[in-house]
Amino acid sequence: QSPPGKPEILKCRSPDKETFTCWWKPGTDGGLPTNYSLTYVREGDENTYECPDYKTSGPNSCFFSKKYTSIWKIYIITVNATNQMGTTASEPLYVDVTYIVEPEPPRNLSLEVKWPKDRKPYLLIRWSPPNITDLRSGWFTMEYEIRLKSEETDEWEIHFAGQQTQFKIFSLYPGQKYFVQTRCKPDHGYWSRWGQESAIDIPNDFTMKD
Amino acid sequence: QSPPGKPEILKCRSPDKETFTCWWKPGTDGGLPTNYSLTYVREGDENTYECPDYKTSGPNSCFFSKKYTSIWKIYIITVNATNQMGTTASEPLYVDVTYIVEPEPPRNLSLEVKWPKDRKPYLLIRWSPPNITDLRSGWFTMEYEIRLKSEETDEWEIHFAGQQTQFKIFSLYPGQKYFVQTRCKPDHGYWSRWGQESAIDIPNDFTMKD
Amino acid sequence: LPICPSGDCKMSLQDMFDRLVMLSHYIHSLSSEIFIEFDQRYAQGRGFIAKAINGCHTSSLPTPEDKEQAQQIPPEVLLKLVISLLHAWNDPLYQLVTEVGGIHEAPDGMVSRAKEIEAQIKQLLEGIQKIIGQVHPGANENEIYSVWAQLPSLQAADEESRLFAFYNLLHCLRRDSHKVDNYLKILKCRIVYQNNC
Repeated sequence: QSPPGKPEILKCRSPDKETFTCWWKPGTDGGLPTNYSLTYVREGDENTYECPDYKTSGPNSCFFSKKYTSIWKIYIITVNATNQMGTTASEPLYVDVTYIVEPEPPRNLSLEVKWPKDRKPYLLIRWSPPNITDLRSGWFTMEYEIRLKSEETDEWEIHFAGQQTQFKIFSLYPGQKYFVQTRCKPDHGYWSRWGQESAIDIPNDFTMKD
Repeated sequence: QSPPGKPEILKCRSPDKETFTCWWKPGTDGGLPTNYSLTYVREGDENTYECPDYKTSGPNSCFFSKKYTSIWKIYIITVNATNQMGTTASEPLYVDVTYIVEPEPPRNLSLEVKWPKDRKPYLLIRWSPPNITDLRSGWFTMEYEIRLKSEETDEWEIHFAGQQTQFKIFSLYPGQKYFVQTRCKPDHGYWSRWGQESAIDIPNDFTMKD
Repeated sequence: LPICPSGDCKMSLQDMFDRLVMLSHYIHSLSSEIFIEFDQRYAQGRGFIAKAINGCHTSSLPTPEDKEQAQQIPPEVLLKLVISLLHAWNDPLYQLVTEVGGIHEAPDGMVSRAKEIEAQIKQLLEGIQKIIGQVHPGANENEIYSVWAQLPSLQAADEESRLFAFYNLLHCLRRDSHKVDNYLKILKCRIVYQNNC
């Protein structure tokens, strides 16, 4: 039997800079029942606080609701593992909520095959940004990626779309069903998960010559 | 012969949030030589003043230089038409320069196809803010939009570029000529008209695989 | 993630001003939306703008009215003016949210936006206090207060007076939130970028 192993804070993420969650990975338990607590100190504030909510985001996590989330203070977060033999603290993690945004994926994905006059058809993919405060005021930038694959293959084809909220795909297999997803990333933040999948059947005459 | 018809103030606009101009449309002249004057009262000041400069912005206009321009103040503006038979005043127009800002379009639009090592090629669009706008001090904050279309289509594709003065376009028709324009607006105000158009030929191998 | 090698974690002024300006921009956008919606639905043809002149409870605050004036005022004084402007809206915004239900068919969007503005102004104030603490530690605390005494007219029996009271309040909120947004953008360029934004 021994004191617990050193826990590790895996990551902290915020969907919209109004709340955030941290997750940790327990260390070894030293052969004894071990409890975990998350404590934090905020810049400019001497006090140490404990995690306000261990439940909302599931096991080994701490959820900071609006009430506990400030974009004006850096959080210094530590996870402590305690058993009968002692307590072991993780390395501290410094968190600035504005820099840990992992947004919700884009919304309103729409697919349309376009047939310009005498040109090759193409697939027009369009979407809307997720619902984030500052984005609506056009004040920070979001980048997007698209992935698509036909039902015949398992391999996704990924396209970087920069800041566009629409994208044209020219080369597709005619007569195939295609699945499309998009994801997004704020300029200093993390990629969202891939969003809702949409599907479209590419017509057989899709590669009409120029 | 009769007193002049009622003149009408068409609109007032400020290109830079530091000066502004109002334009009016004369009414009928009643068959007599008719003179026009513009008078205004400014919120917080009881006096009535006459237009400081009828020349700078052309016929039937009044230009308010910095010296005569305050923002967050309502101007009550009236145009008076006078001939021998009498004077007819327009309806008063209530104007706060804060909300009539419409800049000149962006300048120096440049287009360039870029071939980065590890990514697909893209079209880099760059521009400069309009000349007379002071963006350095923070008094004026500008946002931009781009539109482009290939010679084969009538439908413009519009992209919001936020405050950047460049934008990357990733999905374009290979082998096509594209026309590009940009416009701008203050953080809170009207869009400028679309600026000078530029064109570029997209190479045939533009959609090299990732 | 921002690294705090020395453990002395301090948010940079640039980071803080970037956030301030995002919030103030957003607050004004919301204020504009509420005003425009109210104006189109309830104020057309009633000549309210003529009556709204000199009608803002904050008009006594010595706020700059053009670029030169704004650039001549020392930053800490301009920051204090911004705080005075924001504090002047504590009570009116609270009453707006409370009383807006009294408007015939008040659109839901108005109430939710007013609440959002209230919440975002609190965020903004927190940020400004922090910046003042960093830029002008120990700056004296005296602040100019503007009294808002238009609650009775928000609750007036006759509809015309009540609608005008709302119009005037929203007109002034739009104006003052634009002032706050503009002043913070100037301060950002002055303090963080030495007037070279």
